[in-house]
Amino acid sequence: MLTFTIRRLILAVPTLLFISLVIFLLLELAPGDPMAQVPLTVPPEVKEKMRLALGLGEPVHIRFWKWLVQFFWIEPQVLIDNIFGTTFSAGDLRVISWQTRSPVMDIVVQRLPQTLWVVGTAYIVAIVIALPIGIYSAYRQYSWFDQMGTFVSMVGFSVPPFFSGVLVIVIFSVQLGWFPSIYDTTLVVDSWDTFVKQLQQMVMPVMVLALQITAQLSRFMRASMLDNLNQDYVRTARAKGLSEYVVVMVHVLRNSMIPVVTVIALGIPSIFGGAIITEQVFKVNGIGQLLIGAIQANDLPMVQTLTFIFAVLIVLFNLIADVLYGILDPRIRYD
Amino acid sequence: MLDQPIAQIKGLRVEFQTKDGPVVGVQDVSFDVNPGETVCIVGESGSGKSVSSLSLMRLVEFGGGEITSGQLVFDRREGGQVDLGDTDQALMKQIRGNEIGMIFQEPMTALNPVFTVGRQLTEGLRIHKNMNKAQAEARAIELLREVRIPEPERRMKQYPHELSGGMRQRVVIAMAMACEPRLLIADEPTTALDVTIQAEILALMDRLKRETGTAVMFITHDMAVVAQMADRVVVMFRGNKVEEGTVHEIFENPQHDYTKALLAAVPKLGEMSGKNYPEPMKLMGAEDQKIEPIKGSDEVILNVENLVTRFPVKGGLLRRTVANVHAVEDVSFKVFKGQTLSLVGESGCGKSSAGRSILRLVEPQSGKVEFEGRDILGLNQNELHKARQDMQMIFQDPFASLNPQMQLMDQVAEPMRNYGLASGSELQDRVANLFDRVHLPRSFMRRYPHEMSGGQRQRIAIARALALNPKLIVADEAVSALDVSVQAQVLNLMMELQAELGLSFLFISHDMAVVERVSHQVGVMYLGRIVEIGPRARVFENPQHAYTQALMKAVPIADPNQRKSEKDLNFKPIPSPIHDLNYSPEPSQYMEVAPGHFVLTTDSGY
Amino acid sequence: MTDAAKKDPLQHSSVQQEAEKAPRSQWRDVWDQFKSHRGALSGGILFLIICVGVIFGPLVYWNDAQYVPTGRDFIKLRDMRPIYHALWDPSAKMDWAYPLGTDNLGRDTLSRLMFGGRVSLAVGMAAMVLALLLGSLVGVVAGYFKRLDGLLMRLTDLFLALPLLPMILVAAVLFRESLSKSIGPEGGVFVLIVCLIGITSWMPTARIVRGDVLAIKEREFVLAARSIGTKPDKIISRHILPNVLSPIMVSATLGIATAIITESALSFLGFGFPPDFPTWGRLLNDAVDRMTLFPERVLWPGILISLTVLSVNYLGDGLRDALDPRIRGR
Amino acid sequence: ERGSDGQVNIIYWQAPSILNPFLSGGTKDVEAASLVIEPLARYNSSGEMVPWLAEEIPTTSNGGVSEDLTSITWKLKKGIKWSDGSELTSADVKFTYEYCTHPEGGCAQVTKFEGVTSVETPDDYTVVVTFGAATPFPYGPFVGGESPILQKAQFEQCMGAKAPECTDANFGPIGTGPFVVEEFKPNDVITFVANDQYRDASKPAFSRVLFKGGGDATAAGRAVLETGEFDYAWNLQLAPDVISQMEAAGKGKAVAGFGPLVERLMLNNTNPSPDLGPDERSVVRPHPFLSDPAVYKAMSMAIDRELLVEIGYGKAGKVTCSWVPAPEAYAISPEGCNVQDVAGANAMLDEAGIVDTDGDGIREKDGVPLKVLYQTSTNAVRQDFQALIKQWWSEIGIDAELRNINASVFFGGDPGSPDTFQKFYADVEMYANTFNGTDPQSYFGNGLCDKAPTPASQWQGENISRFCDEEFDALHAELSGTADMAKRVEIGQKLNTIIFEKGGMIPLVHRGRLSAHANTLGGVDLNVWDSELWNIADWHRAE
Ligand SMILES: Nc1ncnc2c1ncn2[C@@H]1O[C@H](COP(=O)(O)OP(=O)(O)OP(=O)(O)O)[C@@H](O)[C@H]1O
Ligand SMILES: Nc1ncnc2c1ncn2[C@@H]1O[C@H](COP(=O)(O)OP(=O)(O)OP(=O)(O)O)[C@@H](O)[C@H]1O
Ligand SMILES: [Mg+2]
Ligand SMILES: [Mg+2]
Repeated sequence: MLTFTIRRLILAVPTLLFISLVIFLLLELAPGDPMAQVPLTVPPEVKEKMRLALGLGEPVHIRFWKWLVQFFWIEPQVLIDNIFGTTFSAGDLRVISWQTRSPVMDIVVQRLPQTLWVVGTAYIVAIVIALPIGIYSAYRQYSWFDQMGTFVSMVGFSVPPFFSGVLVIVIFSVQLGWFPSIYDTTLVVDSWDTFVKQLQQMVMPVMVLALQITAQLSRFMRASMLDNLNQDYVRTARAKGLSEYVVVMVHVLRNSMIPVVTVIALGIPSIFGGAIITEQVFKVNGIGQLLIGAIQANDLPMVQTLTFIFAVLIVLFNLIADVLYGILDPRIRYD
Repeated sequence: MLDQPIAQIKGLRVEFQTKDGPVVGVQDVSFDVNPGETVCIVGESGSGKSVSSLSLMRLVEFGGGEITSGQLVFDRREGGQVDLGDTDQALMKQIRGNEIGMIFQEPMTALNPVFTVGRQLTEGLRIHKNMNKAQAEARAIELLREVRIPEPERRMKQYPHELSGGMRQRVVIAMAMACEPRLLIADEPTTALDVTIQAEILALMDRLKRETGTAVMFITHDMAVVAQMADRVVVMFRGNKVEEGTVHEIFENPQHDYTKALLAAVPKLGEMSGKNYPEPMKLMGAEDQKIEPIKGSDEVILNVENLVTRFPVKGGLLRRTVANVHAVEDVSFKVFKGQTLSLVGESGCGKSSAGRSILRLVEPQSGKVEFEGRDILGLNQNELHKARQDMQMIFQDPFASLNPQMQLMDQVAEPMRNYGLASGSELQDRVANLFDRVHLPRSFMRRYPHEMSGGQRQRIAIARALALNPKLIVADEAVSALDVSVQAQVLNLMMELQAELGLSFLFISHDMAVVERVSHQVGVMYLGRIVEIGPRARVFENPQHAYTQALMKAVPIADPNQRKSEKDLNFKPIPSPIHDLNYSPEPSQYMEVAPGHFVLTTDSGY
Repeated sequence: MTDAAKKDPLQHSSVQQEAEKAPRSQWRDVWDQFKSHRGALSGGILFLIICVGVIFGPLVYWNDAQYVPTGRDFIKLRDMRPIYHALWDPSAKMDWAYPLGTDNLGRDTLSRLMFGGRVSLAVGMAAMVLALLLGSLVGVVAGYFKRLDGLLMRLTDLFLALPLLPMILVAAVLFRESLSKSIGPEGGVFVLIVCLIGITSWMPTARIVRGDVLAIKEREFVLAARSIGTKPDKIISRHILPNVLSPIMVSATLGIATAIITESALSFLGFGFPPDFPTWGRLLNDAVDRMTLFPERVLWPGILISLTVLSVNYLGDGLRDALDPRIRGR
Repeated sequence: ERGSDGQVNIIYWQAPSILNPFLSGGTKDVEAASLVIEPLARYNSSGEMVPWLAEEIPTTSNGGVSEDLTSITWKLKKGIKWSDGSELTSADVKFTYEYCTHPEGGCAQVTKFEGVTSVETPDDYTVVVTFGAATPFPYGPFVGGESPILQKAQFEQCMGAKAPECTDANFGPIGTGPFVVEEFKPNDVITFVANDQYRDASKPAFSRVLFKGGGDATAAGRAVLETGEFDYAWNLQLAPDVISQMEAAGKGKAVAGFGPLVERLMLNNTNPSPDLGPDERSVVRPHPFLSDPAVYKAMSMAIDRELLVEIGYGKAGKVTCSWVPAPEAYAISPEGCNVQDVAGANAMLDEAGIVDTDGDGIREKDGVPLKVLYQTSTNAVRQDFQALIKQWWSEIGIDAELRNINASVFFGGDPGSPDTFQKFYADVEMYANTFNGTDPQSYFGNGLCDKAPTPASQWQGENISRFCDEEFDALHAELSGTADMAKRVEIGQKLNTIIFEKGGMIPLVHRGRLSAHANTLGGVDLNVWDSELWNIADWHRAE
């Protein structure tokens, strides 16, 4: 298992380098201009100067190389400096965002908490809801509960968040006035009141996101449970005189969780990737909003860095999912 | 109290609700199980054996079945008799595992793969006997010892897949015995196991029964096992009980036609002694059967010399080969035209690998395979493609070896399509002829594999193998998965084809009785090597190698008078065939003890 | 027990009896099984209705989806409410000629829904088919040919990591002009969008198919096929693909939904069809701002998208069962 | 009293990414920064200049502007303190000039300093700006929200190429304004607290400002008008029915102000045919049919501008046919501008011999069918306009193919993209443009022949229509040399007329800026000539 992990990690390096190159070239090819949001009143010569000041005058390969150095060499130093108070990175140029002229990583670090809070909670909520639904639907296959579950999850799956998001805002903020329609990212949770406030502002985005994730996860859980409910060992467990609860919730569930856990693990990068539309609808201003904003403003270093971090997470969690599989299922041995 | 039966099944009827309306699983089945007695229930697949036993546990309900009438009276340890048919599930929970234990057919799947053996063993104990963890573990270890599992402490922490099939089945037995039930139901506990392991398990159950006085309800379709185990026998046929009697009555004086047919279909070890050539079995219901020995010829069709097949074991960061599985090690034999060479041996000894190596379905390491004078190992892909036309294979599992998504006609036609032998209506005709050949109605051509019984399926596999008019067929456990009656038909079919078409067979099996019936030559394999090879009569009547002798001893005989006891058995676990890269095995050397009868003189590992 | 069984107890007489029945045609079987699946049948019928509605609706319906009333008509005809609105608000502005009302520019909602459905369904199906083809291809090849496995799986990682929007921009730059020259502006955008959605959504299918292929490859019938001289391409097409159909079907049903929604998100961001070219996603999106005033404008496209997804899902369930001979036999 | 009214919440649906307007130039950034850093003089809501950090507005009459119009002398107010307690001096002003004109700095506001040859500081409170040539309007430097004064002490180390490295300074400039940055989360939210060094001891009334960014205009409007979570929402580009429905909730109201922003249809004066090579496409004049006055006039006549205003902008829009509709004096109102005349348009085309010869409902001119590609950026109102105009044009036999392009591509000047508005690979395109301040001279320059974007100029250039007219060029030259206000206005009107009559563009709507504030927010005075938040020091809670 260890060698498997190490081997895959080593393999990941060229993969990621290649991915970063592809992303870079893609962004390079994409039309758009960092000056797009500068008002039309600013004349083109000035824009051209501003472009040069951003380093756009240099050839492509040099910029790619610079980015590589900044991302893989300087940023880790900055990280070390921040943790240990050293000064390795002093004076080195970090990956700088074109929109804000500040280090990209700083903004990412600033954004991450919101995203993790909202998308992460949604993910957890979805898991907490989806698993029981999936389990029960499978256990009572074709019952009305199961049919309802199918129906609701399909609807949940097919309703785009720009609709469901606005819908809950209209209902809960505008009509009922229960929750704020705009997420306050400056809120510091340090007391019961602020905690309640935080909960209130998280309810709606979490609800919208969780609906979609629940829809998919519960389908998965159901299928996996169905696979296992008909296995011979379930009969063995019953023949031992175990209660239905233990049979289903211990024996069957433990086996059914194996594929589901890997699916969950595979979905984790998307937590960090944020939820572009939902974040936008609720003004959560997390990573997803950062990315879409950066794409719209053609802030290439930002887009490149964010997508690349995302790629790293995807590759990493692919690996984690495989390893988890090996851990959860004693039959699987990676040599 | 003593002569009162532990379980009485009266007029049991079980129905299953399916899409096409209710299906009757068993109808009006009645029999008793007395204390300390082993009742064997026999019958072909689908005859309702499992359904009866599951009803007794009230587990049919979880499979969609329903007990629509009848009583299942069970004599509880305390509290007298109850009708299990209408107890609630809460009470059933206390009875299951505690007063009735059950052993299931498939040791590979009957255990939960993700829990340790210890956990699964102690579960029942902790519920029914209110033991704490330590007590339960102590008892579990004791149980493992009772079922003769070596190193029980270590096994407790292992997962099922880390144990061999035999050990797993013992764990299942230990689990069923854990709470000392009054009734033990064993649903085909040995069907999936090797002869040697089967013999051990049967002996073990017999001993446990005698030691604890538990009543046993033993379900099987193997008459030899019945002869070995039963006190009383219940014969079932298509959901009904057709006959009941003591084991001697049944074997010596069967009343019902079905029972008679069943007994006729069982190949008995020793039946062929004195005959030099194999001949088809005499079956009930097939009147105009001609039983003639199949002689074959002396012409060598396949010559295998020093065949070595190894599978690499990869590891390390670079996934280099770190060791090899020595699946086939220096094996030589000859197959004669129109004759059958059988390879026998325990699971994992390399029989299949040898068979596949000959067709180059796995690539052998070295050696020589000469088929009709052509060196098979030297062919390139195109030539090999052509050569395979003359060599075909039939696989063990008739369920797995047919594509579930293809109509039978297409599956049989596929080889001819591949070689462009026929097309259009000619192809249709040839397929139809093949169906005739294997005695399947032509109307089956449009069916799918799942619509066929196992035997019929295996005939399709045979038809497919025959489609190219091969000269040699490698039959890898071609009948192992079949019911006795079906097995007999398939065996007869194979022999018929051999007689008519002059086919040669390389017959791979672990069933000594079957091998005795069909072979001209027999090779006994152990750990990748042939330890003994020679004409069938000699090898069976005069086994020379220690392993062959042990193997012969293990085979149960379908005769209640020839029971075996545990102490006759003497098997060592097979050593690992995995060796590291610089291991070089010594070449096999044989001694010719009689003309054509060779025995391995070098160390075989046994 | 029947007489036949008595005479020949070893024969499976039930099988024998069946054997006398006339051979059934395969498609007949599929249809029979499909019919017996209640959900599938209703899903299928619903889907058919939707398809017929969007394909033939505009041909027989009297209003034109792109027509904007002008002059004095404009004020009169805009913001018309659906006729059922009269049930609770008889004073609302409505007209039987516009059964579902009109939008803020006076375009007829029903005809826009029908017209938009054509586009959405076409995009959804085409993109789904493309994604399935790609996903199955990659999955099968990766699963079957061990040597390509690592490479293809890393490729999957790459595609998972690629951001959709820049890709769309790049594709638009590279291909839009030439495509719209050869197949017209709408056709060009259609091909572009379908390709993009397809290219960015095949990865989950590939992963699942690969896993199944890995398992099926080890089944004996594949070995058997090899021993009877079947070439690898035929092994894949005859033996492996039919057996991974069921996960592919599941991906397909989810794929349609994702494709329809992705298309709407693209229109939303300005990368989609020309603005006067309605699609369900765009209708939904355009109406969100006036959701409280004119709830019907969001509800109808929303309901239609959901219904399509739902019906396709049930349809897929039924088809999967019907195409699997094992289930069909039961 | 300072800080007595608690917190005010402002929402901008575009989030500020930096608080240094010299590095960004985006309106959102300029306006967010205007809470902190201030110019010497500002425009008030009626477009008049008011002294801000300066004592008074220098003019020729008070001697602040030299007679030859080549220098202007500003006197700073005394005793103005930076928020760190140090005093504002003329050195800071001079530094700001140096900062922005540094060749490697990429300053977005460098045009403000166009023509400036030097900035002198005779003493701590005097700044003399010298121009290379006579400058009739010398109020570019240090006037308005785009040209505020930076603190020398803070930005000294951030000149030129180092500018982006000073993240702390760019995110938290020290200023003289009513508020001080407390925390800046780029592209998300800014919190400000009242500046206790602010020159007016009773201001600002609010102690804190929460400045939230992101989302979309609908959500911003909803947050102010419907849920009341926010007090002020900027630039609500929403359809009027949506706005009025939101206002119906009674939590706040929308206010509009009019600058020179005009939504217009640009007519391509060159041939955009894809068959032409990359160096000729949208370069060679004339357009196959748009150059015919009958065609573009008919196109203009077929448009119902009043309806467009009603559909798209409501009270934030006015019918206009002027390129420069504000300041009002420059506006023209050609006859028939506010009425739709489809019949007239048809007659005009018929008369010009542009008729439908092949019976497909589309007219042909010299065999070329009048099919136009009509593009704009993605935006709900613009798409509605497209649909309406397409319909109207179809009634005069002109077929329009619509295309909408993502704004960041459309307005991004990427020479590699075929979809930018500068490339104009279409026959007609619609967008809005404006200019800063009140003097349109350089804006009128956007119609000069040599400002047309070409491959040679990397497709940069403001003459998007590729309009070219000798008379126009001559008049513009005359305008540059004229200081007399009445004369300037007269020339301006002529220029407006030429561009309309000769097919440079079809102005559609004079757009105002529509912002919304809560009923409880007092002191809002919507200003379109400067930062909307220009008078935030006067904002207060109203009952
Ligand atoms: N869950 C079920 N649903 C429908 N029919 C069933 C079910 N289980 C069993 N049956 C039917 O009941 C009959 C008896 O089956 P049973 O499993 O008892 O056979 P068996 O004698 O144990 O066969 P085998 O030797 O193959 O185990 C069969 O015809 C079978 O088709
Ligand atoms: N593809 C393979 N890769 C690695 N090892 C293999 C492979 N196939 C077989 N082996 C190993 O080779 C040995 C011989 O296997 P083989 O299948 O030939 O045994 P067998 O006698 O046919 O057993 P059975 O009766 O169970 O079929 C076993 O140890 C098995 O684990
Ligand atoms: Mg059974
Ligand atoms: Mg084998």
